[in-house]
Amino acid sequence: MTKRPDAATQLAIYRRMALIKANDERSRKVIMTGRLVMPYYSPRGQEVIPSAVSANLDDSDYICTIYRGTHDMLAKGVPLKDLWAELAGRVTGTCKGKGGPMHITHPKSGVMVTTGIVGSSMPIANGLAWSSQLKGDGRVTVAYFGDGASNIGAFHEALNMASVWKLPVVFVCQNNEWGEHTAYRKATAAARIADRAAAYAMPGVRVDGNDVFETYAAAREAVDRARAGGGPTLIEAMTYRFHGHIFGDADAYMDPARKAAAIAADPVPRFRAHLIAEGHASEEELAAMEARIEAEIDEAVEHALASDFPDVAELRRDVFAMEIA
Amino acid sequence: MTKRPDAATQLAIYRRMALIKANDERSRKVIMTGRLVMPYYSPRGQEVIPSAVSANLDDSDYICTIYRGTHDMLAKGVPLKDLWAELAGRVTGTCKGKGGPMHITHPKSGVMVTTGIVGSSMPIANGLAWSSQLKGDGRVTVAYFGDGASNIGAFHEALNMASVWKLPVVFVCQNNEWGEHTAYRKATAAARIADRAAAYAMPGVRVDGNDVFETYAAAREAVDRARAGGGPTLIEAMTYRFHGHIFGDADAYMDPARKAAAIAADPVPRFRAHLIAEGHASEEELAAMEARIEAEIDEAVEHALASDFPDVAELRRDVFAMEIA
Amino acid sequence: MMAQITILEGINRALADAMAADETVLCFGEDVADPEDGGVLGVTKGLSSRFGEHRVRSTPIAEQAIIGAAIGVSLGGFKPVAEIMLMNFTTVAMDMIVNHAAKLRFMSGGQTNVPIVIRTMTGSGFANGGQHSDYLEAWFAHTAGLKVVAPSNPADAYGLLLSAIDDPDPVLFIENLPTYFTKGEAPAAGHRVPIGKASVLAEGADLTIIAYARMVQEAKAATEALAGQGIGVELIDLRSIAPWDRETVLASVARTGRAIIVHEAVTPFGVGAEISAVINESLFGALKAPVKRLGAAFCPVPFSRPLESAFAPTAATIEAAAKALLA
Amino acid sequence: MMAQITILEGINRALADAMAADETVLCFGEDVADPEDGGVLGVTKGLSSRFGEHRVRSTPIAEQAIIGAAIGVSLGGFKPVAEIMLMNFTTVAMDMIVNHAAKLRFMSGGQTNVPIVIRTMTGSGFANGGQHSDYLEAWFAHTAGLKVVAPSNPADAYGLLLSAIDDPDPVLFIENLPTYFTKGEAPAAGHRVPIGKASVLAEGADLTIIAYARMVQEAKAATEALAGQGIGVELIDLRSIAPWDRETVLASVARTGRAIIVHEAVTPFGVGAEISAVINESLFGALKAPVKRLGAAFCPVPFSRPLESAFAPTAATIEAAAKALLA
Ligand SMILES: Cc1ncc(C[n+]2csc(CCOP(=O)(O)OP(=O)(O)O)c2C)c(N)n1
Ligand SMILES: Cc1ncc(C[n+]2csc(CCOP(=O)(O)OP(=O)(O)O)c2C)c(N)n1
Ligand SMILES: [Mg+2]
Ligand SMILES: [Mg+2]
Repeated sequence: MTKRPDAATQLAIYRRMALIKANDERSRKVIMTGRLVMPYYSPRGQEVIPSAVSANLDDSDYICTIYRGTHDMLAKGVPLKDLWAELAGRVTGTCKGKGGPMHITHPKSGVMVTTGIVGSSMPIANGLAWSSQLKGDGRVTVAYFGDGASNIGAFHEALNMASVWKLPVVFVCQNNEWGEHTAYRKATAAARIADRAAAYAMPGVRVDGNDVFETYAAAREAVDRARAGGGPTLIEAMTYRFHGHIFGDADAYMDPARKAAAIAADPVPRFRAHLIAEGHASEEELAAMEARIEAEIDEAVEHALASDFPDVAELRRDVFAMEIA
Repeated sequence: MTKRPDAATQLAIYRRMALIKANDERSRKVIMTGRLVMPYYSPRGQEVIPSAVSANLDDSDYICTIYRGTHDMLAKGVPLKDLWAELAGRVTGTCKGKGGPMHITHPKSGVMVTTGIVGSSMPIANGLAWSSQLKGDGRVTVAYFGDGASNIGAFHEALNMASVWKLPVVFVCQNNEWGEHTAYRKATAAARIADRAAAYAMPGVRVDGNDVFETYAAAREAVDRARAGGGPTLIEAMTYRFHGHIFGDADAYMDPARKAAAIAADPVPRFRAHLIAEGHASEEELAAMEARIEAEIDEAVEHALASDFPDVAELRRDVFAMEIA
Repeated sequence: MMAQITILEGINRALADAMAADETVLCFGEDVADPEDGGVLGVTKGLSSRFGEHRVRSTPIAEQAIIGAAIGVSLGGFKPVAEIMLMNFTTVAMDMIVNHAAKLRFMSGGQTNVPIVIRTMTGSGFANGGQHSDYLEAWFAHTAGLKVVAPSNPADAYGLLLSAIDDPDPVLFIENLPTYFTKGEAPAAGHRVPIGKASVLAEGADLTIIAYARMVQEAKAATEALAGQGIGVELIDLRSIAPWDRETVLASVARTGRAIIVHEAVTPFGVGAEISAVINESLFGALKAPVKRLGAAFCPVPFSRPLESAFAPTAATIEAAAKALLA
Repeated sequence: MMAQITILEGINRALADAMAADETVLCFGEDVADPEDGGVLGVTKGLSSRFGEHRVRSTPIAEQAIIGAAIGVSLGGFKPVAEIMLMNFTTVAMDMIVNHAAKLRFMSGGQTNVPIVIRTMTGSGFANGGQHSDYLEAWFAHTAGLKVVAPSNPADAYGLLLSAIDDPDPVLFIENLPTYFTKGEAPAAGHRVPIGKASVLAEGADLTIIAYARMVQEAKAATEALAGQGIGVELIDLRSIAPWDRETVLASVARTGRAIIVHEAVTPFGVGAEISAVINESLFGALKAPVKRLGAAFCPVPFSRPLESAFAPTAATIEAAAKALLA
């Protein structure tokens, strides 16, 4: 059950985590220095979850994610250049610059919807999963969402329908203890969101979302179940948001001690140390990997900033299939 | 805990049940004979639930109910004449004829909202309960709704908020096994709706909603808890809908054997027999009570049909406080 | 005489023909499958028996989940026809319809599209009161990325529904409860009515009346009554509300110089306002009388019969408005 | 010079003054209390510390529950001001707003009423993209039983919010994100701006410009530019959208003979259509040019800067439209 993934898989997970962390640091720097203007919802601290989940998915599997979703996207394989160009609003971006950070779409890597509306990833994920069920294509759809989203109606409707229809979908709640400025406990009656799965006769599990192996194992089981026609699973992955809700948020409402503790337990260096300790990689190998990541990000940022903006004629395109006259 | 109510209370409950049953039979007759045209959602078979619940409430307590709600209204004390005049669309009706059967409002008896939108009784009930919490007036609000409504988003949002805020509200789900033409089991992932209460850290109980004592006891406990500041409760009261969803529905989708069994176990004559067997009332006394009810209904129907229709100027009134010019 | 069918049958046939022709077409919503009687009014009767409950699926009462599933399954390559039983229930699914279905093509830069049809029904006249009878088409027409159609007869219902299913973008298909059993000519199998094309039901030189959905019947009766009084009405059944057929409307009003727009939605901020604004912009100085809008009284739909009868335009109020315009 | 405050401060003061004056006034929504920083932008900062968290309450993310609670608590005798953080999130609460808040007075035959205020914020210009920036006021204006206001300066924000709280019916109060920190004269304590009354910001003989919310600032700049070219603009800040001030608008357009309506919502089926239709109906034959509507491009709000800049009307496009009308 809690069988650990092999070394190659562990390294692949770490690569994702390192990429997400580096990309987050770069994002904040690029905004801070004024090179880019965008609303940015840092996923720092939540690297493990999509990295471990995605290790159980392939390109053809689908995800639906949310505004706080660059970690989910990168873990699923959205190319850095296309992503950065979109963040920069350039025509070379995933969405020609028209969607922006909250609406990254990249079907090639299975990122089908990114939504800015709390809760809305889930009902759409059901439909994608239904399409797989109809086609028998064996795909699995993952819906990512936050703890705050577990209190909105769409969560309830989606989980009930997924269970009644036995859809191949995995609901992954990234419980980072905050919904904007409101603490999880102040907004959510349930002690554990995972317990809500019982209301839908669905397996539900809470894992330490900063623990690669726990998260991987839960995802493995859920993905296998979905692929085998066993229906949906709710995974609540406990984590912590290292920064404020949105870039620029002074985060005075966050208990500094709790935050410091979370940062001290940063899962990225922790897992890095584990890989070295277990002999899965050497310090030098990981440093080289990280350097390559930095170089890729460099390249992506430069590519993005050197790209053209879309033409204003784009306002008339993609509203409908036919361009508006 | 399952202490039985005293004889007077039992009789008062029976009076409500008999009234609801007689009123339902009359309603269908009046529509069948073409004396009235209205959408009619029969509550036949569900008499016990609001009768036993209301025995724990007084006039100042609030309820929010739904289109299938004449039983809830009558049990709470809406006067027959005002109700019938509304059903007939007359100016003497509770709502001057402007609301109709799906929107009966009668603040004097605590019927604050009747909604035609599945699930919408619950969020509004929270607000009424919040007003009591703020005023400390000791009132309790009951939100009635169906099994089908337990799958819609408003249910989830309302129950979570009620629990987080410890509102004095009781959610009473009348599980009649049908949501329109769709069977409970086909639409609802949970085996028991009462189990969903756990998702909100709220007490939840399933009772035989055709059993006066079980229903009364559960309502007693929930109402006491709410009045004492202990927060909300979810009660799932199992019952069965004797007729189709709406008057005129051929109900071919309902299993005839299941329906026949439910009708054979009709809770109204059953409780009547119990009252006589226990010596709480004689056959003659109950027959006299029922005759009085029939006479009251006669009077109400005649009053309604003899009343005037509202003036078309009413289209401009009550849209806003100030009449539209 | 051609065979006659009802609007309800026209819709049912379109769904059946579309599902038979294309196995990616799906149909789902509350009670739509045959174990649930093929819908509370039988609009989808027979479909699940013929095509299977995997393609014709009854759902929980959960409109957000219904439209979400429609969007997702369309992203997965299907062409779903989702039913929202009554138009007032779109209010619980507006996020899915407006923030997602309408916008995903644009927000994805054209990478994805949402070829869904949302069938929904409404209309006053059945004593259903304030929460079951609203015409809300103006909301959706005001949303970039959505198309909106509202047929008034069986052949158009059939042909527009097929076009809506063909369409690569989300289409809201509005049905009218009181006229489900209205008869008309049966369409030929596969007949398409293009979205965005109005139909001219009567020609006349004095006045143009623009209507859609049930109001077409009222306008037809008014047109006939006016003809008896020597007043020639050009009657346009708009059929599509977004996009709407400016060419046909403007050409007609350019000839007649007078226009009345009739709908069952409340007048203020309704579809009539847009059409009136465009007519006035396009035919400035060429009109013989102010453009007239006739919509419902500005109030929730009332229950009481005399109030409900006075709520929406009727042949009589249309006739009176026409005469006032010509006076 | 009078003291200057921001629009954000105007709103905060109105809430504080209303709560101080009347203990039945409540304020709630996501993050509104001080432990949550008094809102993500601090609009409600200080209120819970002063009035208590029982009256100023942060809520779960559950807009249906928020508006439901507002309706219910108002039926119980309170005057709640509920916040829906962004206007696009009203889409998940439309049932509560439209089927319930707007209709309960009518459907109850006047027995109950719903004196709630729904504060919500929106606006393009902050790179928030397709789901966070829509102006949807036309939907609500098209709903009988709702009032809709959209102030453009601190004093009006203060005065309209107080009037909205006083009002016995539901009022949607629309705030604009990009102008929260726009300054203007501080209002006197208790200052009320009547709902339904426009304000004339400039007088001029050649042309009337009607705008609201942020578009007033763009229109002001255009008015000044045009004045420099000898063109006299009568600039009307509508302030209230439903009901809107026909008297002021019609009197002005009757004088100038020309009108431009400017809003940030997409043009088709927008508020401009209603105003254009009414002007054309009321001033038929008296206009010197067709009424012009200037709204956003008919697409979702785009993210990319040059696209977002080209999305909504600007001083430049207003100025150009004015000159075209006068040409
Ligand atoms: C329907 C809706 N309501 C409110 C918001 C504003 N909002 C954006 S993010 C957010 C917090 C969500 O918290 P959570 O679900 O825990 O996700 P996290 O941001 O922590 O990843 C809120 C309230 C929204 N986007 N959509
Ligand atoms: C939001 C919404 N969706 C659909 C409907 C149509 N509808 C009316 S009653 C009903 C069934 C409700 O079932 P349940 O909640 O079990 O209540 P019951 O009628 O059995 O009392 C449905 C689907 C509605 N009124 N509102
Ligand atoms: Mg969170
Ligand atoms: Mg039921």
